[in-house]
Amino acid sequence: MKSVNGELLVFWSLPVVGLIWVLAFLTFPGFVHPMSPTMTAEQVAAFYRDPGNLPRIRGSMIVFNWFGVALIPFLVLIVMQIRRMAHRTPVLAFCFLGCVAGGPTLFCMADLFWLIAAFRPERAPELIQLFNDLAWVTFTGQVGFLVAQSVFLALAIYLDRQPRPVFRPWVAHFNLAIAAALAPAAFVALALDGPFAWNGLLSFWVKNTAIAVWIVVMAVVLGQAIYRQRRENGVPA
Amino acid sequence: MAISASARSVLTWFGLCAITLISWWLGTHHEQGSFAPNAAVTLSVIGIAAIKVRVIFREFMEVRNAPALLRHLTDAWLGLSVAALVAAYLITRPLAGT
Amino acid sequence: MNTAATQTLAPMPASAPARGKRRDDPKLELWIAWWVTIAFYNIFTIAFFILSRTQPPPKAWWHLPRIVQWFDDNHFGILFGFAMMFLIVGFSIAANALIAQSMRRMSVSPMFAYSYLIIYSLAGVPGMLLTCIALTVGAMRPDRDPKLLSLLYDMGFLSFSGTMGIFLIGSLVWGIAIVLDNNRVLPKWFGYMNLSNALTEVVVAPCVIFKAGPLAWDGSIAYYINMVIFGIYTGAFIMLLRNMIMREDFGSGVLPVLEKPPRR
Amino acid sequence: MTNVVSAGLGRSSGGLNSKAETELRASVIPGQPDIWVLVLLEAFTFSSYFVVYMIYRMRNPGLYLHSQAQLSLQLGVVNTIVLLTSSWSMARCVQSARAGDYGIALRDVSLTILLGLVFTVSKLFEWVTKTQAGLTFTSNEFFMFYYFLTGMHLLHVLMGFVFLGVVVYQLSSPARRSQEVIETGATYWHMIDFLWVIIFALLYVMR
Repeated sequence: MKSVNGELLVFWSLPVVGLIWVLAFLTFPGFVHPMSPTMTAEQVAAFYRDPGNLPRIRGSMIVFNWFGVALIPFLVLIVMQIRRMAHRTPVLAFCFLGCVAGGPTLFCMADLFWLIAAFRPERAPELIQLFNDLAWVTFTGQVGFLVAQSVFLALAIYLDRQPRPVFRPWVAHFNLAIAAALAPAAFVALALDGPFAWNGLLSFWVKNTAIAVWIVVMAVVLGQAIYRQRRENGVPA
Repeated sequence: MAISASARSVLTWFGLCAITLISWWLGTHHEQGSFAPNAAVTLSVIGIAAIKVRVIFREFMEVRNAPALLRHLTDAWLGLSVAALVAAYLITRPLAGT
Repeated sequence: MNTAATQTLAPMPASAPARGKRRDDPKLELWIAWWVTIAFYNIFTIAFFILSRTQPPPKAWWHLPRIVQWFDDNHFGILFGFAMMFLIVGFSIAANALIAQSMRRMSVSPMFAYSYLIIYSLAGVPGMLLTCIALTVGAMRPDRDPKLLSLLYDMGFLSFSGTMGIFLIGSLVWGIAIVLDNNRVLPKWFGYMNLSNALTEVVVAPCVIFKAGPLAWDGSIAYYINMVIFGIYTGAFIMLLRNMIMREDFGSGVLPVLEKPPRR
Repeated sequence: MTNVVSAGLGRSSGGLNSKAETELRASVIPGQPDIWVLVLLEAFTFSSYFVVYMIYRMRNPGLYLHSQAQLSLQLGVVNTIVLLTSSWSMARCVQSARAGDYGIALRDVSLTILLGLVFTVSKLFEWVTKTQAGLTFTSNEFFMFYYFLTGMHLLHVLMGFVFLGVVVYQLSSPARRSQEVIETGATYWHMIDFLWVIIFALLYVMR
């Protein structure tokens, strides 16, 4: 039997990491009132030149760079549970495992674009706007790996053919709903205002809320699955 | 069956080297200097290369004993390649206006 | 689903509860991965070849006005086509997972499967997403300074070859596993063909140097000849994986040869 | 496709040694038939490079002729003879292994490796002298093709050392000695030889 030592440590680090994510999110001045894509190059440059904004941009993005990757151990805990499901091959676990690095890596790229834009605010406004655009399109539009991993997880749960499945079927339905909620954000560049724009209802509020809800709900069901696994294996919980 | 496999490979090797020296001679000894356009040299050089390639296929790679499919595939590749090279040479040559 | 194909399989253990036949097909997870692969490549083709017109690629030697015009001509196609790629990029993993599964079925160390999966898991980022992001950012503001548009244009098309090492090493890993395998999961000739595919990634490298001619990113050698080999390779592995799933017996020995379907 | 290859070209195992069996070898392919898929695919790929070279060349023959004068035809001839000889010793290696003379076969394949190394070193030497003379990958179109074609070919030579290494590994222990693997390596090495013959003709000799 594979050892499960250390899984609880990783699992219980999640609330702490989650708190850090929320604080960093609120610190970045571009998130609290999401920046509009219709801002002119001069307005974007002024945002980065504002002495009140600059330390908050840098600080929040440094913290995100440090802790964004902390999502990966949490996702790998889910892979461990997929491996316990009643599948004939590891192919769905491989599908999910292949996706886990995608989201944090792309977020890391957006994070760097913001930091580059903030590095020399005296640069020509067009160049600052270019990096600001790159950052927002990467941050908002890159939902592909998150969508795919939710769908792969849902499929894995549906195909978990045993009397007492690892995750109950509603978790699969929930994952498909989250995938649907994330999907519109991919179309972020099609409009500079309205619900699809990067400060719009679908691309900003729905998408980011969906990610937060997914993490919270998955943490709860994952915790239940881990504790159940330990009870069944006779490991002191 | 007059010669052994070993003697046959020596003869093949010797023939290939000899014919290589002919292309060397073609590359250095002809009229109007060595580095002028010359269709006769080019076509002979491509022809010699084709012969060498076919000998390598048939002797060294033992295609002569292989099933018909492989014999035809190798010949088809060689024929197509030589035809395409010669065609590219002859068709585009007048455009160059040399 | 490929019902005609699945019916020709060797009989599976009939112990599974009868609750909807298709869901109990033990190969369903493999077929899902295969069909997701097919769907991904089709949408990829639509987005790159038809909507955004980034394949075959526009010229590397174009000057600023022509580049601006190109962004203008393809404004909606780029934005919509690449939005679709943003949405589905993660599904490209299905092919890699299935290929990793093929190596787990071989008589080689699991290291081959895991190396391949990790090498390819982020292949979509340098090889495709950077292209899509750069060209999307270019297309979303047509009034941007032409010099910056040209920068994004170069960034987009050079990034498209950014997977050189991933495909080079990845193909070698898979090819070596196939050649060493004793379970006959995939034919040896396909193992050797991986070498050809690996070499296409060497051929593409000069596109970071030449702005025109056969080795530029739109060149006859670096793009068109490479694309033919890549097309043959991709077509071959999709059909071979399908064949592999049909032969799968969930054992660990030699993978059985496919029985010919009975004629009726 | 599997079926086409194995039915059309097929033979499954090697290791035929006795004379009677040698007679039975009529109409078979040495080594794994599968290697021929690679050989033919690479052959077609290189042919398409050659045709592209020819078309570009004929747009500007003067430049190509002038650049060709900077190459050493003698070195090209020596390279060709070296590779032809390496192919010959590889063919002898297959014959010796087939006859069961594994010691001689090992000597033959070692000669092939040695000649392959000579070819590699002379190619690197040629590149270094050309680069030092200011003739680089980006100097002009001819030298672009020159470095590209010789570079792609040298890459195949380097991969050939892997195949030859496997042959040495097979020959060096009585426990292995798969005739099939030895012949497969030989087929790959001969491919290097015939590709070079065409590259030599097109880069060094044609006018």
